[in-house]
Amino acid sequence: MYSEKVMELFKNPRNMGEMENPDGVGTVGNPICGDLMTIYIKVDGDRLKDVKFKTFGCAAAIATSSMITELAKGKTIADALKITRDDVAEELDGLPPIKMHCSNLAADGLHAAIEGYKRKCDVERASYGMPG
Amino acid sequence: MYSEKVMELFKNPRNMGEMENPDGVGTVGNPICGDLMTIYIKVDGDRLKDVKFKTFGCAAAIATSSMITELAKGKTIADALKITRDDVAEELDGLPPIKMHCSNLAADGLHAAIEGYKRKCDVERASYGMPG
Amino acid sequence: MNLRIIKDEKMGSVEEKMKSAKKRVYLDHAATTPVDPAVVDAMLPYFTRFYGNASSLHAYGREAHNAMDEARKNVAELINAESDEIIFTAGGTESDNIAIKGIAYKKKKGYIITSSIEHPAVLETCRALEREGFEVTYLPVDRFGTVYPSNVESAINDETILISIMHANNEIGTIQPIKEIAKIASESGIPFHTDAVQSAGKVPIDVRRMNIDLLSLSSHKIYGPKGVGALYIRKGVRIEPIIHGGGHERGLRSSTENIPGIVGFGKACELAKKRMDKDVPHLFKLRDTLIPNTVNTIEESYLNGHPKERLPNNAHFRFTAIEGESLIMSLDDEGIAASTGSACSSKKLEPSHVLMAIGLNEVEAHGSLRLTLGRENTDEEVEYVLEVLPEVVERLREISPLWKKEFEIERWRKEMEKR
Amino acid sequence: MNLRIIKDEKMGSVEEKMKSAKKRVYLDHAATTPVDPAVVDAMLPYFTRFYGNASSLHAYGREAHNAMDEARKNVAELINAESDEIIFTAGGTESDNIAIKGIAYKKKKGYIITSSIEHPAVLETCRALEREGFEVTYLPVDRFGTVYPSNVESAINDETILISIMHANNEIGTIQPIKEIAKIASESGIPFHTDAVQSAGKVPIDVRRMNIDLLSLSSHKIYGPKGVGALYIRKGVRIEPIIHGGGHERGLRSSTENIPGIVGFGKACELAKKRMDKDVPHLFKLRDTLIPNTVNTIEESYLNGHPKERLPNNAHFRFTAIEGESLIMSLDDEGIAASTGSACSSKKLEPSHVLMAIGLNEVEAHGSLRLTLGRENTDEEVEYVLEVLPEVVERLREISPLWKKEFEIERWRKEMEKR
Ligand SMILES: Cc1ncc(COP(=O)(O)O)c(C=O)c1O
Ligand SMILES: Cc1ncc(COP(=O)(O)O)c(C=O)c1O
Repeated sequence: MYSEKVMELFKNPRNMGEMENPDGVGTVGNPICGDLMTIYIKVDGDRLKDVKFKTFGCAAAIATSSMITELAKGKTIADALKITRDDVAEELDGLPPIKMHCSNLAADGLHAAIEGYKRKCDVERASYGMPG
Repeated sequence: MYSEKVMELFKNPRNMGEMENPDGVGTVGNPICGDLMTIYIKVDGDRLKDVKFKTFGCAAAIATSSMITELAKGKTIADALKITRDDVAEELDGLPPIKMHCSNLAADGLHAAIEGYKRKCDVERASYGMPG
Repeated sequence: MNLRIIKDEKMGSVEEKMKSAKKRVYLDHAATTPVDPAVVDAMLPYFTRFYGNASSLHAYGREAHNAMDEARKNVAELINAESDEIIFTAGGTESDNIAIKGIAYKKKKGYIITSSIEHPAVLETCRALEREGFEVTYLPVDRFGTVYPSNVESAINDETILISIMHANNEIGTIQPIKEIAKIASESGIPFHTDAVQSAGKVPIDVRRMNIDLLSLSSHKIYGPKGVGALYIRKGVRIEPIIHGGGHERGLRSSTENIPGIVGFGKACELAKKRMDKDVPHLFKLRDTLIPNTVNTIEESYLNGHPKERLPNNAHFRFTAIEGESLIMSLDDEGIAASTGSACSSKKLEPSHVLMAIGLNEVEAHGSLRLTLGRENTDEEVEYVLEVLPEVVERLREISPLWKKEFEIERWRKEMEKR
Repeated sequence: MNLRIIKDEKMGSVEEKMKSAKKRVYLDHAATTPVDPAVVDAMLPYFTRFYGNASSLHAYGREAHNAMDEARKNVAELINAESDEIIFTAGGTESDNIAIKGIAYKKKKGYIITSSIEHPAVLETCRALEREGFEVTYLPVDRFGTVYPSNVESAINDETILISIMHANNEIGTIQPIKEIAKIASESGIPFHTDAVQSAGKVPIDVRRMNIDLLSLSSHKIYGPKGVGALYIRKGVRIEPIIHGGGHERGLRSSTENIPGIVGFGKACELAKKRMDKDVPHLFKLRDTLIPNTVNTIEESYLNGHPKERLPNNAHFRFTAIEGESLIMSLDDEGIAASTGSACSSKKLEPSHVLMAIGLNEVEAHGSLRLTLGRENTDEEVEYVLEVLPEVVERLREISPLWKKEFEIERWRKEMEKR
């Protein structure tokens, strides 16, 4: 079902944990649907110096979270904003079709964190059914 | 499906064949339904001196034909008329339910032959759908 | 003679044991086939080792799921379909039911065209739909059992929702011109279903080239296990399920997947495809020894079905003045397993609807014998049958009050015509 | 430790091979069971030796038919029915469909009473019937998953044609008071169907004493092969078939009979009955080690389902702040095969309808784990699970943004209540 990369990151997620004094925090997903993701960023100039996550959800949700932190870390904010859900799925050697929609939220989470950084507030976006 | 007795009489039917100058002949059944039976009798006084048969039909039809000839041979006409379909089936250690109705005609055939003897003519009785 | 001797330690009575120690020649492959040993080998690990439920997330589940994917590919390849156009079912009957009711229930009403010689899985399904308000035409066939494409064409009307014509008949073996029929269906925009249960593995099938929308297969007719089948559903064709539940097989056939059965069926399809070049000529050779030698040796014996457009393994005879069941039982006593027609109707008393449809009368229909060959039959076995069959026919004719009684037979024929 | 080590030469990738060389503990017996080796042995001769079609007249056919009769007797005996009250099907789903649609189509219209926690094979069938114009009431359950007989009684009206309540739930294992419910049905002259797929072989069933009219069984839940099931139909209860064809199984389920499967199922029933005295206490012992040790060891872990009226092999937990699938995948990585609930729904994204029906909210429902034991599980395996499970839960909670975030959880709870 899952690619080896997904399983590897699920078992050994990188950059996992809460961040102390983050510059931006984005929370996306909805635990009612089984996935909730928080992405923390630390910004240095126009670059993401650090990216961390915490995730409630399936193996795919955890792996995509881990992947986004790796993809984003060190990138400029402009470049980080260019990372799409598809990029994440691709980097993971694909996700099962059923997981593409609900569990592949990490790019959204990153974008939300960056928005939070810009607006100087936490941003929370529930994906479906819930007010933002 | 069939008892050993049915199979034995089917394979080695007794009293099989046409009879020369019979005293009575009865034909029952209907080849359209898959069974046609002719019973021949030779009468001596009030006794059935000889009984023979010819049958087109399934193994059960052949076995019941053979059985009726054995049951009837040597009996008085009055006793022979008492032989029922059930007697034949019982002597054969039973017949499959589906065969009880259509293939167990031998008693009817014997009765028809006796009627023929009494009326001095061949008697033919088609069991279903056909005029007598 | 290299006849297979089967010694039987498992069966019940002494009589059975004696019987099974005799020569046994199986000539009823249209009823069912032995499972190929390679198929059993493929299945075995899935009973006790890789026994997971294919829907489960864990390793056991994934093993099962992978095995099913592989099998689906093998089934698809036998008929040149895509894997995702195949759903697994519990057999040919269910495949036919899902295809026909599936289209009917989707369309809710309309008119179905089929033939008068379909297998009961199609015929009885159509009759059930008639009771529910659908209309059905059962097309006639000629004396060889062929459906004319022109008849299909003229039967089509605006309400036609489905055309279902079998690929090859299970009793008399006649192969239908389904490519022509499918072309007509496709040009009219009507889904075309074919029951290929008997033809698969014996006649090449290419659902693309042949324009087929729905096609039924059954595993146990091609040396796979019983209780498994498949339905090919061309991409884009929409049907309603008839079994509801957990949503397996894209919601079209719910129930925990029968992995060992599916694996076996997949293997059987793989073998069928691989062996076709070898098996089919073998069957032709045996059949073309059996047919002429029977009709030339036995007085008043005739071949039923098409002389050329017939399954390579089918020989279907008719013998004047004897009845089929007693013939089967006599052959059985000599160790030869044969049939009067379809297995499911041979215990019934009515004459075969197929034989009536090709124009035989009831008495003729009752005097029929179907011998269907398989890949494991040998020249010697056919020789043995050719030795036994004339004796058996002769013996039964001696018992019969109709043999050489032209007058009697003629009388009954007239009775039948009156009806 | 005496853990079963499975070495795998057949599977694909190196990764798979490595994995399968590890400890594997199968705790998903509610999804499916391994086939008992004695069952495989019983089946084997019917693939390659006694391969006849049970409808055939010849010796091969009679062998098959006799084997089927024997199996039917074994199935009947497991539930104290008569042989001729059993029809064979392709599995539990088909049995449920035949029972429910069979009654509905016979009656043509009317009102059906079932529960909100039935298996999809019952629920989706009822929903399909609703689309066809039948009316259905889905009775609620209490927080342990119990259907109240008094609720059944008050739901009955003059149009009620069927009451269908499962014997034991496949997710949380709660056993229903079906004897009381059946009594109510019987007193009202309404046919009572029960899905006993999960309970058979684990809880005694006596269709006579329990007043059951229709009962569904599935072979692969009791160490028999997949793709076989049975429906018990009490004498005198009339149903319509949903699969039409050659008229097999008294016209109620046409298709060439799956003899090896049926033989295997028969053997599985025989074993189930024979072993019940041994198996059930074994399951109780393992389960009653597993449940208290889990809920006592792991913080914020809870048992779902009934504390007493539950299947001997079912342990169903809920862990705050973690999601079921990731739990399954983590356990799988440690060689433990588990499930979030029913196999068929674990790939779906909606929370289990059963857990919602017992009053959990969506987040709680997502955090569930079903461990279902089997006769071959050992004390050591349970010990191993008790070792691994707390570590896995802890790891996932570390990753979770909800763990120890009462405030967060509370917020979501409120959101859910608003809906
Ligand atoms: C032409 C045809 N269709 C359908 C079937 C039914 O297949 P199954 O017995 O697998 O249900 C058969 C054989 O029985 C058949 O010969
Ligand atoms: C309670 C219940 N009913 C019905 C079924 C369906 O049985 P099958 O998978 O044999 O179709 C299952 C299992 O899947 C079940 O647990």
